[in-house]
Amino acid sequence: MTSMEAIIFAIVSLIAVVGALGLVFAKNPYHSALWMVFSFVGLAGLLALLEAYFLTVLQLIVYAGAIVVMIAFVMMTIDFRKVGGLSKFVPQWLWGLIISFGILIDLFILASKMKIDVSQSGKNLAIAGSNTKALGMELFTHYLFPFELVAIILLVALIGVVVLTKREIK
Amino acid sequence: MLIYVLTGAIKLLVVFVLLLLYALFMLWFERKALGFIQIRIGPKLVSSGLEGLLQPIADMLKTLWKEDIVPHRADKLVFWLAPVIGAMFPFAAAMAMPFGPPLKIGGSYFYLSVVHVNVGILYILAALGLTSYGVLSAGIASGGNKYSLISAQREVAQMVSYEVVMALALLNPILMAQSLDLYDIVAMQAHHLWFVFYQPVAFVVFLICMFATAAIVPFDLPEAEQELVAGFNTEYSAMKMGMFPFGQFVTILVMSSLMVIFFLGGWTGPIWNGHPWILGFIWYWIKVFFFVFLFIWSWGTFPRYRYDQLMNICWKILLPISVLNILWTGFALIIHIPMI
Amino acid sequence: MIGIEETKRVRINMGPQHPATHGVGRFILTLNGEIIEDVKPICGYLHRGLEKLAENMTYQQFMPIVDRLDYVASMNNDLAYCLAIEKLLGMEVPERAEYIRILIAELGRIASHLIWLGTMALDIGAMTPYFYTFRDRETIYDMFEEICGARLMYNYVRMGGVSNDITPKFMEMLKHFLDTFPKLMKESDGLLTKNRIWMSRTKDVGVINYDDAISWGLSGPCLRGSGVNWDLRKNRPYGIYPSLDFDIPYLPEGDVYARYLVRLEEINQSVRILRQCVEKIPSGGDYMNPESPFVRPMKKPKEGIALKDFVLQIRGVKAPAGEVYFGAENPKGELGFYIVSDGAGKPYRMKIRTPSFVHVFALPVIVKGGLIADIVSVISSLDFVFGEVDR
Amino acid sequence: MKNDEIVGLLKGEFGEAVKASAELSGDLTVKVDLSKLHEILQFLRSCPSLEFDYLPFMTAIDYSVYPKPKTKEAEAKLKEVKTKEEKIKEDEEKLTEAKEEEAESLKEEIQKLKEEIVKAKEEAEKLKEEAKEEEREKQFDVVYQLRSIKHSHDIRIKAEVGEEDIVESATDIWSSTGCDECEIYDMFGIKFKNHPDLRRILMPEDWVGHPYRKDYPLKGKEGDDEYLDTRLPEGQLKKPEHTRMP
Repeated sequence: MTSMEAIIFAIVSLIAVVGALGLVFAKNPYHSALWMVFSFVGLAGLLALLEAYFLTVLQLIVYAGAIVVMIAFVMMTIDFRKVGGLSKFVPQWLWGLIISFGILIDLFILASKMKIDVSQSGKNLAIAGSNTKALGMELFTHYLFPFELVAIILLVALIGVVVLTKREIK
Repeated sequence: MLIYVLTGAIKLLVVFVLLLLYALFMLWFERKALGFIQIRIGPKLVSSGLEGLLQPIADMLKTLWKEDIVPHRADKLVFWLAPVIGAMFPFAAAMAMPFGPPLKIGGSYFYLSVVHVNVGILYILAALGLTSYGVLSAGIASGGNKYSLISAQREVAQMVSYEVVMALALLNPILMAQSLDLYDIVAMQAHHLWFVFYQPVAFVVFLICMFATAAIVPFDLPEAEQELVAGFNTEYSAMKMGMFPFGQFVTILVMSSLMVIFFLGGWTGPIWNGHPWILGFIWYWIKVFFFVFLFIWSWGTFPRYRYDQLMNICWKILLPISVLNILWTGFALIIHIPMI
Repeated sequence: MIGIEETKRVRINMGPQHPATHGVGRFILTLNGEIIEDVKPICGYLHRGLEKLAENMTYQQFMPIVDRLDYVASMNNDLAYCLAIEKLLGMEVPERAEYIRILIAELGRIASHLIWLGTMALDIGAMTPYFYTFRDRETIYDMFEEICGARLMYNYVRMGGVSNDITPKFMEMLKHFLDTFPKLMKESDGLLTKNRIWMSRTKDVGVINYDDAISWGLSGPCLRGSGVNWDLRKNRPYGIYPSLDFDIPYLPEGDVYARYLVRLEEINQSVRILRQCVEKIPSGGDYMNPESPFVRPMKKPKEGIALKDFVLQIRGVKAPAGEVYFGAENPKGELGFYIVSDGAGKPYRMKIRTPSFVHVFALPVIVKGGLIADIVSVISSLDFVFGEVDR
Repeated sequence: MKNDEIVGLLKGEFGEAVKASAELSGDLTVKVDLSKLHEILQFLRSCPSLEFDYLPFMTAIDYSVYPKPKTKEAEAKLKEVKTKEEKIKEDEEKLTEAKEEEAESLKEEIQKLKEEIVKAKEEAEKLKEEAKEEEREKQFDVVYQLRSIKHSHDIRIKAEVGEEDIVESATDIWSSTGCDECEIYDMFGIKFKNHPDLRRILMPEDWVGHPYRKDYPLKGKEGDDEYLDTRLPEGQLKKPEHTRMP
């Protein structure tokens, strides 16, 4: 890891962490969504550092470009004041705290036990110039069954949502 | 390493200035072309010798000096951020857009784009997809203006829907070229026919998506003046409002160049294919500007679609067609239908 | 939590400053998503109390104010008012004046329909036809300027004739216009009529059926767009219309597209009427009934005339006591004047029946269930002018 | 259908409620009783041989200052009688002081005047009876202009309405009366029953008075300035001069 990469890593990870913190602490739901996009851009940066460009761009297109937009879209159809007045989310803070602490400790243990060699990043994937092809090969040969399974589950969920929300317009 | 950073910075600066100049030029060109279509003259008083070419500069100065009004109920930060986002991401997309054929210096190539990544097209799509945050934020931050809110809703639905179809349409040339690199795709077409002849359906689908993504008539629903006053622009004034069209013009340029690269052979021409280099450059820009003009042409010709019709076109017509088209392309590639 | 049943209706205040309400109209829309559930028209922003004004003015003093009713078809307003007064007083109009009146009325109809076509195209998003129609409208206004000097508020038609004779130059311009206009009209026609987007925006949008159209009191092209074959020029003929050969277009669909086609065909029929008038118009003769009580005795200054003129100015022409209703077929629909006279020089009560006023209040029933974009096309297809709505 | 046939049909159906009918410059006008107005309108709409399906307009007329020439004449005659009676009194006063020659001529004059007074009184009473036709019980007329698109004939229905009366709305017969009734309510203050949305449409909602009534002031009224003073923000134009004539 060169010094240049270290600096970039610091910036990018800062973006991701600040974005995540902003997402949690912002009071306005739409601000939260924007912080989320910010955080996702940071995550995409991390992926880019690993030279996984395909995943980088996918992160931007799918998460930042589509999913958060859909969240914001839902936000427009509901009343902000009503959401602010909701008290039902508040009693669950204890569980949230416990689970996130557990995950944090877990991650620390993982990081200390497994020595991740960052200097080797991207090298094993970037075999034939573009790792897109390698990724595709892996998905459609080795992991074909789970891949198709996930696709079917998503399709079922999609149809379910359509059926549940469809109303006849009088 | 340093040289990469330095060339990158210089390229960034040059492209940024070029895009600004292009946007100013478009302001003039749009009005002149529309004027020509609508039997009127268009701007002519500023720099009368140059057919009012300096009008956009005067307009920009005027816009800078206008009072900047922020509504009392507006979400100040997001309200300020929205035009920046709306103008920034198209510029970001243009960073990966080739400004001409690659220059061969010695053994290596010098690429005329700021970044050259092997997933260039995906990068451009991602940046264009993030552009919708500009309109979305403008709509939400406008202090409860319902016109802005409806406009933002329309923009989001339109962008999300049409991006899917656009990506599906672009998948066909990608499958044929087996690369996500813009330069590879052009190189592929240099040896074969242009992809428009192999993929006429994808070409038409992309053409429609092009108008929808740039939100130009007949798909300019987010800022439908007659229905939503000015949509997301309603509460904006001065330079903040001026930044949205800047973003839109750059989007138009990026979409046109994508169109040319993916379906019309980029800098290859019917004759003198890329030799000498400058000819390829000229071919490329002629094609790009034809499509830029096409945007304005359609603006002067078509009425506007309705919101539900727009969605119907996307999900009920274009999506099935493009999925079937992809199936056909994959099938044809597997059984090796020979390329000419 | 937020249930599906609790979806809120959005209320939008459209106007009075809105590009698509054609003036200072204001509509309060109740939306469910983008679907319109209710429209409440609110008017009165341009209310000038014309009917009250008329009660305090002599008949000829009110004449210029009539121009301000439907300010894009002032000639037709003048004609309708003069015909109502002539019906009240039982006056005769010389033949040449009758032809001149038909000429300018039909030109006014074309001009009004042209401005409607341009604004409707603009409302649906097509910018270009607006400029094409304004070019043609400009030539018509040039002609009006040639005959009376004014371009918007003419006050040209007078009780008993017209204010001055038409010039040979006007006839030349008219003939040139009749030669070129149908060809120029094809430009906008070609841009819109068969355009798929245009058709999808206008077909099956804003439908009002035969019975509803009659019950809601629509008139003019809107009524004929619902399949009612009713035109006051044919059914309650006035002027020299009975001697002219023209058709009344009507279509049964009742949607925006039908109204659009009816108006386009009306333009063609007007051109047809104009051609006949140009052929038939007598070359000489009075343009004003010399025995009209409204004529000021100006030509031979002799004793007593100054007094007569003064009396005419102050007291007006004493109309016989009684009441009269006259409705004329204006570009926008039936413009009627209901005048109650008590035998003085001023009307005791004047009710102005304007087509736009009725159309505005028929809007909710036409547009209900449509989308936001539909209300724009329906408003432009109903073609109201707020000078007429608020009076 | 001919005009007299329509009137005959109406009179046959409603009898006394149809008060009068006349043809004014070619338009058939029928005056009906207010209590039967809605029924008559319904009959006009539904009767298959009449079928008045189209309503060009409806309006109201304020008849409070409509000139009554015969009443005026009668009043003038009575005034004449009064002046003559006064003159007789004067003459009689003179008579007590006058000389014989003058007295005779005065007596003759008194006799003459008395005869004239008797004559004038008779005439005045005659005129008064005639003028009763002009007298109206109620202030307003509601006017419905009807038209049949199918049979192509017109009719005008009028009914007298007082300020206190509530007219039954015709919106269930012709939808287009909705806006006209609103306008009448706005401009004349006549109220309508069963109207779906009766509101002021041309004047502001908080407007006082009904402008098309004949007693409505033409040039602003007292209190306009106070109204504006309370409505305008402070520091603005306190007494707008244009609202009232000096």
